[in-house]
Amino acid sequence: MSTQVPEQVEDESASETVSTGKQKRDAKKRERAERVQEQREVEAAEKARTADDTYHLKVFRYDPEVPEKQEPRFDDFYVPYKQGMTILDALMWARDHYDSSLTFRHSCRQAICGSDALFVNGSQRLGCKTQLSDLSEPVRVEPLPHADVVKDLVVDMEHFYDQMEAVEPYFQTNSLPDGELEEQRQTRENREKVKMSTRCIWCSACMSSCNIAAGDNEYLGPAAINKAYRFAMDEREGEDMKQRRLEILEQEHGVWRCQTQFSCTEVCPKDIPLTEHIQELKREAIKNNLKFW
Amino acid sequence: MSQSYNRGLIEDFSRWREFSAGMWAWIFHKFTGWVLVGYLFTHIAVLSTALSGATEYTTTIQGLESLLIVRILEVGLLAVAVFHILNGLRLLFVDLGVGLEAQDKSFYASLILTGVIVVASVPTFLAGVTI
Amino acid sequence: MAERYTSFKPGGRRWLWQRLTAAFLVVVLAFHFFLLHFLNHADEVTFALSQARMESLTYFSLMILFLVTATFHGVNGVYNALVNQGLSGTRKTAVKVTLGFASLLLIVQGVRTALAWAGGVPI
Amino acid sequence: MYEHDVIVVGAGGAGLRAAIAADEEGADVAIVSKLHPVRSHTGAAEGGINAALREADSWEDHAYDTMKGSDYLADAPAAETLCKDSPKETIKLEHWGMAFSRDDDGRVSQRPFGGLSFPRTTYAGAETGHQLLHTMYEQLVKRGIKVYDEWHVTRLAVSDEEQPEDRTCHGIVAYDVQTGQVEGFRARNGVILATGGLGQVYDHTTNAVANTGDGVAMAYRAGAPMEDMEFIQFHPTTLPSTGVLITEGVRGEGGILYNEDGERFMFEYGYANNLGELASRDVVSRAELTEVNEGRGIEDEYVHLDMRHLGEERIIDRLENIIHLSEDFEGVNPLEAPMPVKPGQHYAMGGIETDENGETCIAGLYAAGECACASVHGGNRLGGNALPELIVFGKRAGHHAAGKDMKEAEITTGKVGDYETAEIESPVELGESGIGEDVVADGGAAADSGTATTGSDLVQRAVEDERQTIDHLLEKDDGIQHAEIRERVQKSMTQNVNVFREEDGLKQALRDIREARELYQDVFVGDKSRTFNTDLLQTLETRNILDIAEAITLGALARNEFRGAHWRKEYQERRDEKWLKHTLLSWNDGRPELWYKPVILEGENKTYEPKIRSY
Ligand SMILES: Cc1cc2nc3c(=O)[nH]c(=O)nc-3n(C[C@H](O)[C@H](O)[C@H](O)COP(=O)(O)OP(=O)(O)OC[C@H]3O[C@@H](n4cnc5c(N)ncnc54)[C@H](O)[C@@H]3O)c2cc1C
Ligand code: HEM
Ligand code: SF4
Ligand code: F3S
Ligand code: FES
Repeated sequence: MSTQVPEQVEDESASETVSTGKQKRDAKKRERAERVQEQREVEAAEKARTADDTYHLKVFRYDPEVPEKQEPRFDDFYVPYKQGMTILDALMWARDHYDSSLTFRHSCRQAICGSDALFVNGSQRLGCKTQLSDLSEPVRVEPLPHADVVKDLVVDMEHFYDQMEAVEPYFQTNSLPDGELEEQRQTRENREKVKMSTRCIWCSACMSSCNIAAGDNEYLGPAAINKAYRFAMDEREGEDMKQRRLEILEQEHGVWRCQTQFSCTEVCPKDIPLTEHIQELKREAIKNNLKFW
Repeated sequence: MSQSYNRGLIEDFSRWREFSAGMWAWIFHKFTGWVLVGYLFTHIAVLSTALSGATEYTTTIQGLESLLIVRILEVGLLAVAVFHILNGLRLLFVDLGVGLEAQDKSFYASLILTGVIVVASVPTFLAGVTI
Repeated sequence: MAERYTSFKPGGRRWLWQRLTAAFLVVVLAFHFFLLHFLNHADEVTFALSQARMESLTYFSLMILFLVTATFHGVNGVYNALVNQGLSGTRKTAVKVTLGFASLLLIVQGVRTALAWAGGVPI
Repeated sequence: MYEHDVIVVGAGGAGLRAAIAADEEGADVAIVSKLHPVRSHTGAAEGGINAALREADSWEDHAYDTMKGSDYLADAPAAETLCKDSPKETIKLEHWGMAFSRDDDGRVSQRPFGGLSFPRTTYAGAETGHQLLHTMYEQLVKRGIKVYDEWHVTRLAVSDEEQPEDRTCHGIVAYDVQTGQVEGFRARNGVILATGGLGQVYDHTTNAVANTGDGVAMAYRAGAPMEDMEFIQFHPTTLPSTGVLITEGVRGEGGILYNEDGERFMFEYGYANNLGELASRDVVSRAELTEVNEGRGIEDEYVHLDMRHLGEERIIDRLENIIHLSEDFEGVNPLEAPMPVKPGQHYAMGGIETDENGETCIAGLYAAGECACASVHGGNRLGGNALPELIVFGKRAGHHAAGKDMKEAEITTGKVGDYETAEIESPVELGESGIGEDVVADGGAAADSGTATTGSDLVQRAVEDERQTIDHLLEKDDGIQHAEIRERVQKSMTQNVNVFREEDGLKQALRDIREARELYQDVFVGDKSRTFNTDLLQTLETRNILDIAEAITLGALARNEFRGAHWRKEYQERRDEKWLKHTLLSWNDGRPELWYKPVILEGENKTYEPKIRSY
């Protein structure tokens, strides 16, 4: 292979046998360097406040245990902007450089784990999927509305999970192929039909945006209904299963509660046409019942 | 759960600023619907003066109709009704799964159309009012 | 399936009726408005005119139907909105009863008025 | 204290499959995970699951590809188990309703993937991992398996016999993120670690923030060796600001890499005169970094991946997803401008040493998934071989832990049989810094289990130790913050133990790690709250990052050859006569101990003779 060897950026590590004495000296040197570094950071923060290429964030703070944070407040952070910076990047920067107690959920940084749905400048968005440059300043970051705040930007997700799990969110069929190496057949069209509904990442943005879900705690909510749609429309489950699924959806607090506000569809980071799915289920339910009249 | 901060009503009431088209449509539809039922009840109440006799009825109605304020309220009622009808149609289409992508546009269209119809009917509605 | 089986819960039925009545109301309400505000101007409304219209069976039954559908649609809409706000338990039952009673009252009063105009059921 | 038959730590693909398997065997099983299951990083996998499903294909071919891909550092019994079980397990996912992409005849689709002799990568769009994770979580809900989510596992409760091979794992200690309580979980039968990757050892990775290698580090400190840690896969096309993966498909479709001067460097500088951009992952990664190091990188950091010439239509048709990724995560519209890309850490081939039943050398302790090393991937993992690993070995570990009779493993664990010990040459002292000072030695055999007689006692002891550690961290008012320590290590690892490795750099990394360890003595947690204290959790994770970084670097420094993903400047060849062996690192009283065990190349029907790995 003709790969070229990279030029090492040389520093004091050139000599191999490092005496402990030298180590100590190095450590001292580094310590000094560190202090200088710290100094620089403070200055940088100061400069950041005044510079153009910083973003001004106003972040909701609350902690039931910390006296100063028991009464919720907004903290200001000035974060130096880098090309491609997202809300999540900015929050992480603020946490690592200004206040290590700034708390928010996050993991994948790529819009797939669904941890970081936040209320940013008045709408539900995924922190990691929202470019700072698309927002006007000051960027207001709050926890999801209509959910109990645990701390700072972290909300209690239990209710959302309960709703998700209330719709028998698992595949059920009575007719599996016999062979353990034989798959069930499914047409491309049918897969296409359920495709969007399978993309949900359980971020709860939709649920948080829905006024009905805010008012009626028992309402299944758009995400759970979508989850049920994913199975009800999957031809592999068969007709009698579909019947059963529709029965679940038809409860008083099922699909009928939806008032087609569309906000769920608008905020869904995975572009799932939630309202459309809910409406289709309402029609399916009606059709299904007309058969029995 | 118990220790978490409850944002309660403050949260709900300040959220309208962040509403999007579909949510406004919902609010307006709700509001207009309620006004309409309210009106339905008053309307029947007023009409039932007919039970006490023909003259009674005619004087009540004409008395009311001659008041500017009533006429203006009627224009308001018209606006409310027209919006409720138009948005109601929009909702019926949404229920049929038609035009979901244009839901925001159809809402704006309902608003504009309501405005136009109401403005156009003002002369008829205010005709013959004695000030 | 031997027995007549239906899983149709009131939620769904009410939802459907809300749509059906809405569709009906579009037509009748438009007609109503048009008739009473554009063809006959508001300030000209008199007992006699109403009486004249009511005496026709078609108009009379249309108006009764109008009343009933509008009442159902409106009251059911209100009830629905309250359920959407998370109304439940005894309060829900209380609201249901009150609304039901109010609608009944409204319809009875409306029908009585219509009868007064028509002077009995027009044949 | 909570008590279950089997405790699974982690709820990614491997953890979920293990729990379901244990449940199938009738065990009372619970999952303890620091993230809610659907948040696990398995969801990020895009490409697919390798499984020999078709008549024209066979598990033997798959095994051959895997062994070759591993550069002959995988153990044949493990690789063959993977390839034999994968079809059944993949179809099982289908039976559980997973939304695979479909062919016209309604069967699941398969596509070609790098290094495979048959298109056997079974996929669900470009979101296979997401579909797999959710399908499996659904099964968990169906079975009503208990999940303790947002419980951060901090240490294992293992008895403290002298030799790790004599020890037994009795349970775990976990920290409830919501309330700040430390609790013990006693496992009557066994503990299965499925904590996933360790990408956070590097500052640029496709891995999640939660992938801090906790399980590997915990097991290591409890005595289970780490195997082949130096083998880290780097992906050549990740977005610079976040590490988000841009699939190989872009180059597959004809995307071109340019340097700052607009040169098509793969050809112009002769990195790969035949295949150009389509050369294997390691070759392209090295080429990109060379460009940057020689001053031809853009902003001294990345190169450009351009696909504009493919035309909007074709891009939207086949690579639509990439437009969104690039816009959302880099703010660049790839239809209008080239995408910035650079190599990023992607996968750890090494991990906790296990056999093909997922068992470690400690009784009652299992591992599966990316945190384990059965050794299926050896020196280099083939794309599409990690997801089958989750379902195959997750299930086996689950069954075994639940007490199912299984075929005796062929792979040995721990220091038995044919192993050799080795000296470590390091410029600095290694391992734990300042034990015996006021920081309670973290992990390891229950620090002093002298009085503990039963399993529960042992777990209780471990809980108390952990409470002390955490109280200590929270009480300290002053010191250095974990973020700074973490950043130093990550930077140094990316600088020195990256795609390119040379002796000086590796030694520098060891020095940096040492320094970081010393700084860690002074670590303090700024946030004093017991509620959702991520500051504290990250401080605990940083400790794991330190141990793992050290292990990776040590293994790399010791391995004087170029094999698979491990490239050494001084040794440009694979040296089979000396290095057909696994690197193992054991934690011995706070110091790492290096040893080796031979690779098993004898399969069921044949022996895999090392050949030159060329494609
Ligand atoms: C971007 C990307 C694309 C990929 N594409 C493919 C592909 O196409 N094909 C393929 O085969 N492979 C692919 N891989 C590799 C594969 O996805 C991973 O190796 C695999 O998903 C790891 O699964 P896991 O179950 O071991 O771990 P994870 O899914 O990472 O799960 C780890 C679990 O452990 C828990 N955990 C961790 N630490 C603790 C702790 N201290 N206490 C409690 N719980 C803890 C976490 O909460 C999480 O639930 C890809 C990887 C990445 C990053
Ligand atoms: C003329 C045509 C009408 C149409 C097309 C129409 C349509 C609708 C529709 C579709 C809804 C259901 C909204 C939903 O559930 O999402 C609704 C609700 C409602 N309607 Fe009508 N309607 C009409 C007339 C009326 C009249 C005359 C009244 C008054 C009596 C009325 C009162 C209501 C009320 C109170 C609601 C409930 C609003 C809420 O959600 O709070 N509507 N209408
Ligand atoms: S439907 Fe969309 S918004 Fe709702 S939870 Fe799923 S991904 Fe999030
Ligand atoms: S926001 Fe709510 S009302 Fe229906 S369309 Fe969406 S669920
Ligand atoms: S961090 Fe995973 S969705 Fe944003």
